[in-house]
Amino acid sequence: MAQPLLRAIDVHKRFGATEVLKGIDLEVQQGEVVAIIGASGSGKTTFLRCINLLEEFHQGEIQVDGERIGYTEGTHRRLGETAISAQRAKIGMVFQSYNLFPHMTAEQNVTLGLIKVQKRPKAEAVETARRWLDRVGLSERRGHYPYQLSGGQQQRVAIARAVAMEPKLVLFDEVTSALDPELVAEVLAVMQDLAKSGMTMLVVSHEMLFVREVATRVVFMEGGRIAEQGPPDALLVNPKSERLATFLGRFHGVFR
Amino acid sequence: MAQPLLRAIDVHKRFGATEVLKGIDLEVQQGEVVAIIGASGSGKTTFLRCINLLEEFHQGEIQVDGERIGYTEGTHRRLGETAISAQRAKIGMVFQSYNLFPHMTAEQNVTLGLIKVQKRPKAEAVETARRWLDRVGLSERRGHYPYQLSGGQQQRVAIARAVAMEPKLVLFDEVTSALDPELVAEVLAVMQDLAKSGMTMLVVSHEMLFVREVATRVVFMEGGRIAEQGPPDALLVNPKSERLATFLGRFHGVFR
Amino acid sequence: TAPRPAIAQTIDPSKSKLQEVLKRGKLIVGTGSTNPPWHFEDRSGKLVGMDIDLSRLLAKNLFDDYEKVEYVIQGSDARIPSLVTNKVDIVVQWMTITPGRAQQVEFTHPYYREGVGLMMMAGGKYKTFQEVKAAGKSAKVGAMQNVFIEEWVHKALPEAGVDQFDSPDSTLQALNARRVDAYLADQSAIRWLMQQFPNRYVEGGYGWMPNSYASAVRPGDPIWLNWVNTVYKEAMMGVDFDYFAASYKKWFGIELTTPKVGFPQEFA
Amino acid sequence: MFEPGSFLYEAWAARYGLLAGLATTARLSGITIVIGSLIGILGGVALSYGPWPVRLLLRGYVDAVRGIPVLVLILFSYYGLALLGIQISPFTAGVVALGGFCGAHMSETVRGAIESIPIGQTEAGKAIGLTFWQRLRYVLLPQAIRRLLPPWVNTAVEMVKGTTLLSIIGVVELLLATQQTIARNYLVLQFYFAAGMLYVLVNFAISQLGALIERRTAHFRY
Amino acid sequence: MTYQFNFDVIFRSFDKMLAGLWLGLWLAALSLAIGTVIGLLAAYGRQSRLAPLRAVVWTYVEIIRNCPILLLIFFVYFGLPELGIFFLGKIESFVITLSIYAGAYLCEVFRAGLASMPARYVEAAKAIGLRPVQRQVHVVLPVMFRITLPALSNNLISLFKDTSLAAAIAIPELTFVTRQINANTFRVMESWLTASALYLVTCYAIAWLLRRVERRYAVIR
Ligand SMILES: Nc1ncnc2c1ncn2[C@@H]1O[C@H](COP(=O)(O)OP(=O)(O)OP(=O)(O)O)[C@@H](O)[C@H]1O
Ligand SMILES: Nc1ncnc2c1ncn2[C@@H]1O[C@H](COP(=O)(O)OP(=O)(O)OP(=O)(O)O)[C@@H](O)[C@H]1O
Ligand SMILES: [Mg+2]
Ligand SMILES: [Mg+2]
Repeated sequence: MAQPLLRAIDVHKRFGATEVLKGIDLEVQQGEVVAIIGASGSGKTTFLRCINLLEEFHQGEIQVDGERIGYTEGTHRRLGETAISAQRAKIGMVFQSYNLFPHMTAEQNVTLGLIKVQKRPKAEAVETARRWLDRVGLSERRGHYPYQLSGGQQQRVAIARAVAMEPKLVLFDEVTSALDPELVAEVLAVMQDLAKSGMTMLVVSHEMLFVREVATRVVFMEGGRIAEQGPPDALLVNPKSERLATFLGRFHGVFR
Repeated sequence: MAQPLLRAIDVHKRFGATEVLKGIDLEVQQGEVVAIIGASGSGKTTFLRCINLLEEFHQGEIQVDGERIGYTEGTHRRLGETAISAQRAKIGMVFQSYNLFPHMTAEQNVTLGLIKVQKRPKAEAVETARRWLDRVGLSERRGHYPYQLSGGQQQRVAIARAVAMEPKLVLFDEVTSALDPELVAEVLAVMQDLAKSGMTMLVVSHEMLFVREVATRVVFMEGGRIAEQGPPDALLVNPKSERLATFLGRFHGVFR
Repeated sequence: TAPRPAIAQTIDPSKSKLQEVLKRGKLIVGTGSTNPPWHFEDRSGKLVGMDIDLSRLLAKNLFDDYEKVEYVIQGSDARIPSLVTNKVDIVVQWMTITPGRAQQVEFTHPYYREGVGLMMMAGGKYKTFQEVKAAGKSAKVGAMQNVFIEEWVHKALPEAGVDQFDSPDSTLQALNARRVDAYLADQSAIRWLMQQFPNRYVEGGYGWMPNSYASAVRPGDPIWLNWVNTVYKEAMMGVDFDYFAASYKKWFGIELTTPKVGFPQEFA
Repeated sequence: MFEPGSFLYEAWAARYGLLAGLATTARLSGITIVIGSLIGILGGVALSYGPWPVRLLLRGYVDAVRGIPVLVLILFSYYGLALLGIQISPFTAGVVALGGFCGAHMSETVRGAIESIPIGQTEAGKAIGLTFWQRLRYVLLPQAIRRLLPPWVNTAVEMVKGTTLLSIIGVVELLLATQQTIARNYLVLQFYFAAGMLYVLVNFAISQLGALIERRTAHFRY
Repeated sequence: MTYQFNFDVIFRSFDKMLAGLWLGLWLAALSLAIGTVIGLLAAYGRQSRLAPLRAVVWTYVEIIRNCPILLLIFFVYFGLPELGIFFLGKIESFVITLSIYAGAYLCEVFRAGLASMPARYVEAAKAIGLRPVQRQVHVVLPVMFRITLPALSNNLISLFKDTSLAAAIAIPELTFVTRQINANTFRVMESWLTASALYLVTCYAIAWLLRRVERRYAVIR
């Protein structure tokens, strides 16, 4: 097996006295789409944020594409701001609340990172941004400001902003839960398209239907640990553990 | 058939030049739970707001319990604010964003209308409020302020506030969409309980699973009109129109 | 501690303010700009008044040029701090001599003896000092702020009410607005106002509470103080008498009598 | 109507003095506002992101300066500094006092504006790999400007009004120039009224300018 | 440093300074109370459907906010009587001036508060059948007051600092007393140091107290 694109080794994270991640081990191969499910508070968001260095963790190690993230050794020596920014640039992240920059048009949202972080010439950045906005079906909206776009459109811009930088790995945190079913469908289509093109993705979601459609592997988190994982059809339809069966309770009749 | 509790006759509503409701006809009998589904922008919220006179409409008529709402005749002579307030008191409304009064405790939120609108003595109002907070499972939280309550608890207080006034009809507008799945379950339980006790409800929701569990009839809105209606099992499982089938697309495999 | 020799500080003349000023080539004077007839701006925007004339006289005696003065305009509050912090060489700003103040600055010879009096609206309730006094408690007197002011008023008008203001024009405005019945002020200022507005006001016809106006310098510099005193004395009694008398006439309307020759009057 | 002693005659006679006073007021306010804004931007950023000793120091400065009447600050910068051997002109002392005062208020304003921007904006900036200064420059400050403008305009107006207090240390700004005129002709009400209207005019112009910039930057919403 | 500090003369008059401070606090509190009423009426006036009323309120707010308060104090105290309009004692006229001044500022505060009042609270109030006046009394005003509390406390503090200007018309508050001590002793440094310490401590105390009130009545929106 090739070197995994993401490797998390025994990651621990505390907020004050409460330990939220209690040792996460996970390997994700190039091209996989891994969905993380679990009850509220089980640590899904926190794990994604650790990968992208939005949170510091206290023990363990995370490697992306073979490179250790955030620290020079152990979890004692944190890297400098500049080095961390450079590492973040290799990982895309899409947030539940989109977090588009409200003072920039869709296109400017996408080009900002290309120009300022990747130092690409303006013309090329605009070209790239247009290509991606095209791909998420927003070529006509590129001059619009976020407030002029619907939720689904905003979320698609956010995806374009993340993937235009051609990150090795894209993290999605409940990207559909602020959306209505039709907007969910829009975003889902874009993500399936990305998945087909071989992009490596880590997706946190509460929407089991969505998870089943998009993921190649499902990881169930429980109390800061990974409790169970496997292909979606196996895991969602025949949960092994009691806890997962309860968790899926409402959907149980659904997945037959 | 008895006189319908709610009767909407050819209701039209414009915002500026765009017509949002293009003639809604709907009758709801005492004790029915009618769910309204439809794409975003199809006019569901606007329709509910017209019933509760939060919006003025431009043509047609709405009757609640046989009484014409909002206007003395046609849509020319709008009633005075006091008369309108009295009519609103007969209709409960629960909002997506709860809209609890932030400067009042749960109990005060519920008693306000009982005391100021229904002019009940304070002691009796408190008594009633406690009974309802009890019924939605919040007897221990009645002294808490909204910011001290979780989303699901806030929404349950909002329901108690609406139903404590014993309205003829309660309107629910996407009352679960700001909640996570576990909180949805809390609110759902309360609503099913209310439905069983014979309360007449009009429920707008995007959650098809929820709709199927709670509604006695489903109404599908499309472009400001009612496109299709029927019992949930029939409508959701075997949609007649193409449009509804597309709308339900994602759930199609689910409801078998 | 060891007993100190009687004359501990032998005075070094080269460290005196006098030398400093001469070397600088101009005199720096602290004064105000809003109190006629002492220091104010005329229509052309030039500072004029009794205090200004004295400053010019000092400059003339230093540099043989009346114009070599730089005025630092300051409020009444600032008179002592600007000396203490060495911002000015001398303050010439209608300063009343009090022993308390003399603990912090050194006063020159006085150049004017002031008293206070009352001024009233020509068509007002009271027209003379006696009427105000007779009115007792019901009369209200306005005055420039000063910690002794109530005491001063009550010396002559034991029952009158007192309102204090922080500038002469506020006080005058209080009289104009009939917020007060009488304006208590320096007699020099009253004379000036009566002259400016011949029919508007009446004077009370009684003055009291004498106090002396002088300039002040930073303490501990006898050479400088002595020099300024020499100029002032010779203005009042000697070579510069004509200049001084002309100023008195101009600002106070007072004709000074020429000092007698013979035995120096000041020691008589 | 135009004889000596009438308001119009006296106002015309005093025009140079009054205009010079107005010019001094304008110059003082201008310099003060510029200095205050610079202090404010640096101070606000440092208050939000600086290491704790810097934050503590700044907090002390901001709170102390905001709790003392401006008049007292002015006396300190003119006489207090002189006691420490620093001799500055009244004008400079005024700039120091008002600039320091303005800076304290602006720092607080800038901090508030920066902190009112949702944390998600910072995180989104981080997520695409922007460095701290890039986030500040391209994400936070452009959004903060909008929230900054109204309080900024308020402070600017306060500064213009605050210059009146410099009359006490002899800066001949508009109020002192007016008082000098009054000392000559005793037209108290008329000249105070005229001066008041001049202040209102200047400040109204500032507010309108602020409103204009606000509209210009209102091309986005949340 | 050549200056010899001497605080004795100041402390001899310390009781007078404290009395001045207390008076200033009262003036500020009273003006805030009256100013709040003016500000509220003005804020509703600016939302009125009557264009002339809106214009009048707008003019009031713009003129008062843009004029140095010292000049306003002079107008009310000296000007109005000369024009034969009004006759009041100095304390009354100062309180009126400061209230009018505060009213203009508070009008803007309340207007912003009303504008940032989420419409959903009003809708919820409508939905339970409250009448227009009841909606204002039981929902809009209480919530608006809580939203604007920080701005109100800032205003109280600056009003308190503005009472120092009452010295101009001979009201014996702290600044006036300090100037009196100056005029007597010429201990300018000492007296202003003492006065500013008193101002600073008082402002801190007010701020601390009001923050507690804010926390007590905080509305998490
Ligand atoms: N900044 C923080 N300070 C303290 N505790 C926190 C913080 N952020 C998260 N937590 C706690 O960490 C735990 C895990 O939170 P996390 O957001 O990762 O859960 P999640 O699985 O994403 O839940 P959800 O499905 O609700 O988004 C929760 O108990 C949460 O309360
Ligand atoms: N105040 C308003 N001014 C102008 N247009 C409005 C206003 N409120 C709603 N609309 C428009 O009316 C249409 C119907 O809106 P409505 O909120 O009723 O839809 P909905 O079916 O509830 O949608 P959703 O599922 O997104 O809540 C939409 O196109 C919307 O943009
Ligand atoms: Mg989460
Ligand atoms: Mg809706």
